Amino acid sequence: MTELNRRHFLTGAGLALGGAVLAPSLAACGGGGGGGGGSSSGKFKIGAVLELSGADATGGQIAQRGYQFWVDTVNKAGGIAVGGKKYPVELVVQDCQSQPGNATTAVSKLATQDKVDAMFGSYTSGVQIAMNPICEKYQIPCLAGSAESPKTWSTQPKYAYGIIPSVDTTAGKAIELIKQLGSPAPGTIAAVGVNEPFSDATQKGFENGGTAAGLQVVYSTLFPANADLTPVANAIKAKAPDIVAVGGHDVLLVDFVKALQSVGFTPKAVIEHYGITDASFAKALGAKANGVLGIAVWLPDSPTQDDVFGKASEYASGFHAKYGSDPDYTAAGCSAAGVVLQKALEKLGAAPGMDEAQRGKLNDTIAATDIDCFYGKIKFEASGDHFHDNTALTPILVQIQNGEVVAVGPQDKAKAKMIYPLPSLS
Amino acid sequence: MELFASIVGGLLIGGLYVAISLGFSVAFGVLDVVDLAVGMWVVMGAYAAVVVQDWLDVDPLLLLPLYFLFFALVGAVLAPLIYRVRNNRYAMPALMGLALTFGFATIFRGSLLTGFGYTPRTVRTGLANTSWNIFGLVLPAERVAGFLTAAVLTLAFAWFLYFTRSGLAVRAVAQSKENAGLMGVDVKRTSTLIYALYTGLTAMCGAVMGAIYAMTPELGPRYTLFAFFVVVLAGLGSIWGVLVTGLLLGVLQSLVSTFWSADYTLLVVFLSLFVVLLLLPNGIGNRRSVA
Amino acid sequence: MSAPIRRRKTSSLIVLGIVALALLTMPFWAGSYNLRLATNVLLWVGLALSWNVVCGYAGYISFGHIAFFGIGAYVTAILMQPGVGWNFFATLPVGAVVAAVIALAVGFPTLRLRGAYFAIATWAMAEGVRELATVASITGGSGGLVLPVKSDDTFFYWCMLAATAGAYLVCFLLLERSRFGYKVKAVRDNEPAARAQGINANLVKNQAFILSAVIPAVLGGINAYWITFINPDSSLNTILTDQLVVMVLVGGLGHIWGPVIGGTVLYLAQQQFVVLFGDSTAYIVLVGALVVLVVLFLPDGLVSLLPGSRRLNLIRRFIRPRATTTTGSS
Amino acid sequence: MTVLEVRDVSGGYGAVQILSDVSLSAAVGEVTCLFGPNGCGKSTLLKSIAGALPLWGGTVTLDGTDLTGQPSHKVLSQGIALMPQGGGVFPGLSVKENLRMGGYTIKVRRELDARIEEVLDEFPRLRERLSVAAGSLSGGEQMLVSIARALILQPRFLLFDEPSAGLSPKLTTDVLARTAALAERGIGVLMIEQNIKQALRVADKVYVLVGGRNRYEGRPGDINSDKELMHLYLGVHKDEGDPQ
Amino acid sequence: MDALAIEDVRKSFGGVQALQGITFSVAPQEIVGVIGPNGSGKSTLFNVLTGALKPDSGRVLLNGKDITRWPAYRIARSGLGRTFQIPALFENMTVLENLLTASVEHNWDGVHERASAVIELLELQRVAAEPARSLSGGQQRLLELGRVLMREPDLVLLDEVAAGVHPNLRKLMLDVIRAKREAGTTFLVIEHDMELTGEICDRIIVMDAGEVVAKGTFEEISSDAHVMEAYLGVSVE
Repeated sequence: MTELNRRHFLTGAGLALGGAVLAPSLAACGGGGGGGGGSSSGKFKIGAVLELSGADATGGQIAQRGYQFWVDTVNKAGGIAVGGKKYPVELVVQDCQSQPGNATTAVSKLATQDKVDAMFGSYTSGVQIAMNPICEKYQIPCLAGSAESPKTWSTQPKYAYGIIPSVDTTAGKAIELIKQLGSPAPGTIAAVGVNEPFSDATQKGFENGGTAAGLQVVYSTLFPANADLTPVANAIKAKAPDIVAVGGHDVLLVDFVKALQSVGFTPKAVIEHYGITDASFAKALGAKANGVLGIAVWLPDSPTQDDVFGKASEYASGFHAKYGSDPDYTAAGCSAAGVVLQKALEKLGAAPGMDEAQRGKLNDTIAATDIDCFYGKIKFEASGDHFHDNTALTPILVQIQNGEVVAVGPQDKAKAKMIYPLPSLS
Repeated sequence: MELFASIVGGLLIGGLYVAISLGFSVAFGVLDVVDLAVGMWVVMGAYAAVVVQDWLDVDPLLLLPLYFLFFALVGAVLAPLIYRVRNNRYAMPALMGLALTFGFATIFRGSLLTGFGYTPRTVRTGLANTSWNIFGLVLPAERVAGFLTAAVLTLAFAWFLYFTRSGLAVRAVAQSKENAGLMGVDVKRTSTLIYALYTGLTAMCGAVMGAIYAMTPELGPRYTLFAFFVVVLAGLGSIWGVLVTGLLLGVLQSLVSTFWSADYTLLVVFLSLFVVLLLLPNGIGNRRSVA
Repeated sequence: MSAPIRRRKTSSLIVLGIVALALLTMPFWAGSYNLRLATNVLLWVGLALSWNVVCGYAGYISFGHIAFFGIGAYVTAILMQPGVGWNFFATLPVGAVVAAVIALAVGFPTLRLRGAYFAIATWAMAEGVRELATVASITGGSGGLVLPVKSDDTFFYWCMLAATAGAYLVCFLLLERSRFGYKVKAVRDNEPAARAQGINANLVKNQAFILSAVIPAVLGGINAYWITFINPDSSLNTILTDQLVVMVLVGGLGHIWGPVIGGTVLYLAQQQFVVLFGDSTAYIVLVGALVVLVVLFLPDGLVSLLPGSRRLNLIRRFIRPRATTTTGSS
Repeated sequence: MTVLEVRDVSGGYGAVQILSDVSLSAAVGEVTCLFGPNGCGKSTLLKSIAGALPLWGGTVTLDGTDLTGQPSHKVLSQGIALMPQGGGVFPGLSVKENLRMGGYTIKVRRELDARIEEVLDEFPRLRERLSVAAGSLSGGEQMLVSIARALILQPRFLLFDEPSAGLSPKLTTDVLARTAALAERGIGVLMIEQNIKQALRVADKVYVLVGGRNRYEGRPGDINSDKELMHLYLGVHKDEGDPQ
Repeated sequence: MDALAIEDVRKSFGGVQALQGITFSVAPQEIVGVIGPNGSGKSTLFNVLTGALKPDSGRVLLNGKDITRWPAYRIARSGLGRTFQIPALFENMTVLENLLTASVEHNWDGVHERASAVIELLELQRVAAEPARSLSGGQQRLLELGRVLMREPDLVLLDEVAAGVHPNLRKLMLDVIRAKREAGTTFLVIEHDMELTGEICDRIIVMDAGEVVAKGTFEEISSDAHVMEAYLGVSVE
């Protein structure tokens, strides 16, 4: 019925507005998008809106792998067990081209055309923020395995949940850890970051964390993505802080270390967020990467486990076998989102093809989540600025040591002693 | 000292802006079409170096002439199309020429994104870890190499324009296609030649640029804007203007990010454009304006 | 003048009637997803329409048009923040006025000059506005702003329909049915001659630019409220201007139907491309190729394929180019 | 004797036809003048012969060699040079560079320099101004540059589009005397001239175009007797019709 | 009061004196011809009068009003119409639209009727719906004249309006000009065509090298040796 409507619309619009030239091609295309018919096919349909193209495609694809890996793992085990029967899971992914505007339309399509039972969230916070009200409108619970910006949760979305603690909490705690572990203790910090939502929040987190830890913030700035980093490095050099904290992604982190090196300045510690755990970071910098600090909320050698993936290390090796690379904490967070959903469905005992009322109950069940999984503890805040965000996880301070990512703090999770101060970069 | 370092750093980058804008300016004069793909040629040059670095165990900067040849060839294939559109009797040929190069730019951007994705890439050269300390002034080797490359290319290009037979033809065509044709210049071939030179030159600069800045296909428009900025401020067709404005752009950028915030760089650059357009509507060294 | 023209008029009236009927009844049969698609089509048609005013009619290329869209979005978002709490409809005219003032500030110095200056200045304006939105606190910086949620697709459909239809009507009446249209086109075609007819060319160009700036501001305001979240990347991305350019060129520059057809076809086609190519960016290549093909073979855009156009002449002219050198270099 | 033959040529700009079946012939060693009211297609004809505009129909031959539809540089290599209206110097290039452009088709630098030297001997005034931008010269000097430039290639035919345009009467006489001298040296001159009275003194043969068609062909002495022609199309009033 | 008065107008480009103190006036309903060799400053003078160029010094009075340095559109609105040496049409607009456009700042009432009348008068019916760029040279000149007719200015500047126009159409043009003059319009005419000049001009002003070298009736001018030399190239022997 809906398929028919859609074809009508497209043909009608095509005829009326675009002329007869376009109609056949659109009608033909129209058939391609839908995917298998109604929703009572005995499968849980889970929608996902991701940044598969556009500026944030890299992260979107990482998140997609995390979600897909959970789906594959569950289906290999026969599906989600509800009331003694196992229902397989189907993931319906929509690309939003990294644009929040497209994401809203995509959620609408997943809700009305594909009739999904639940949703997975996007990689970036901006897209997630735009998705939240639409999920709420259709009463579809949405679990986000990334979306680390605090802004996502301060609007108190009723149907959205975040698996990863928002970055303002993790970044601050990491600075505190450096203060505790460093000897002699650092006294000053420079916090810089790219002016884009995630890195902005990271930079603020570093800055506030520094203040909270009793450090003096001697330099604080944001700069545009792809800016010339040398002037920033020069300015930092002039202030000579003990800690340089950088919010950014991917290559920027590499370039920032290079920039510090090229101006001939080596602080006692360099901490960067998101990306140094990726193998490419150590590879790109070689020996210079040694001693660079980072933050993770999960590592493949974390001592956590569950009955879906087994131990964290088993999850990691399975993931590696499938995709040829190690999972980072975002990919794992997305898989964990699947686990949370699975547990809630099992607990609720609802079969696929849920109506609004059932989805409402599912939402309540998710809100009450309190589990330990391969990712660690998951429990969502019920009020405040981190509403529905999982703040139960403690961040891990990691460091590159001889090309490997090693946990150096907090003490109960540390696998090695922190290299401090940093060996000279030049 | 900080001021001095900032200015020197700016000049080093400005050299590259000059080299890019110079080819762009001359190609514009000859073809009468603003090439909106200029930034994409920069980015493509950088990606060519990235490909080389992935495939071969050779320092990507050693193969600069190769990029020149390759992109000059691509340019030579495209130039006749631009020429044809520009000199057809469309309702608005200048506009259509612009649209055509916009189409090229879009194709390039799409191809790079499809081939390499959105992840920024950096050209890694053997110079990356070297810098020289001269009286306390730290000069990163990459930037110095970039500046020297730009300076050599600029000089070579200027030599071509002012001391060769073809260069003379190029300047004549830029002044009057009809009269140059009457002198026996094959205007179409000259257009192709200059476009090919310009694309090759720009791509080479791009490869160097890629060693200094991280590149993504999305950056094409940014470099187009910079080249455009330099050429317009210089005054369309003024080569000396390009020299001055290109270096100025580099210095301005560097000063703002050192003494204010890197976040305001672009804002300041763009505001200064307005001020100049208000005060010197025809650019810093110029005579003619073009539709 | 006579029969064929009248027939063309009648048939286009019939088409217009069908389109109007389809648009007005849509919320009652289309379903919420299709309604969202239609709302987006309307948005893009409206934006393309506005760009067509400055480029197609006035002959100046604006590479910064998306700035006005973003300005409208930000004005609405800022005024609707908790603590400010304006009524949505009250914010739209404010956005329009701000856009108009900025258009005047940019247009006044640059519209005296020829096109390249204007093109670069508008582009610079767009980048400047984006930078400003990224660093200012009132705009929420790069993190953007969240608007109050109103999840009523039909409401936004009507808003967008009203805005785009209104814009279409205003453009049609001003540019095709009034003295103003003649002035704008005269200035585009030959400025000295236009002045000799007593036309104040600078004024006319600024008026056209302001008109074309006000439309996206209103659309931006509606869109911001609809999407509930805006940031510099989504509302001020200069890549979005590119889409407008492509839509107008493909549809037909300087033709009142051009942006309507271009906007509709390209938006829907792009949606289909995304479906067809999944997570590939190959569709960008296709869009580029489309532009190149249109410029080479269909310079007057898709409108020239409509019955009764001068398409054949154009194709013939292309196949047999007569002038190989530029003439009239004066 | 070498003859430039134009047969039934039609042509124009864009969609606008300007020339309809125009024919003429010009010989080396003679000055052939082309008269006609403004807009009658004289310049279009010269540009069409020189290959700067495409021909729509007809043929152009030089000594039987078909030049129809050849691009400018091919026509030039056959020994036909066009001096466009106003001289067509490149204002931004120096005088030296302008002369070099005149010999653009000479690929050997030494040969070109030798030719330039030869021409400079003939126009000594230009020698002092070699490095000056041509645009800063006076109108008369620009015309000299233009003529000198046209001679670099030692053409067999020179097509002049209004050499006297914008020149003072004295300079006009001077320039026209030069063209006559060129013809005496064995170069064929095909010239458009508004300055009919003066042109008639140096002309060996006269064509009149009206509305893009041949209207008159003959010797200069005969044209004076055609009062209607002089009066109506050439704007020479009957009262001052007698040249002698 | 003069329809047009020019008082010591000077204009130079770079170092070149294009107008070296031009002074003359045109009475209402007069047709005055301006002749002179190419480059004598006629077109510069026209551009100064119409506001396309600003004079360095001197005054221009239109119907007694000082219009010196006014922008072109304002001068046009206060009653000056012109044609261009190279026809300056709105080339992507149709012939009809070109005519309508001429009236946008003048008198919009009944504009379509008046445009139809002008089209008929100038025999442009066949091309009325064609874009102006597809017209022949002669038709383009007619259309320029047509625009002037649509605006009904007090003073019309014609720049070689008959060049390239078929003799029959030229006769039509002259008739139109004469009729307009009878109706009260004043004309200033740049012309190479001596016949046309002689036939319709009441007075002739001869320019050479940026100066007025002679003024008078056609007969007076034709017998002036200086003019003969400057314009017709007859040397004085």
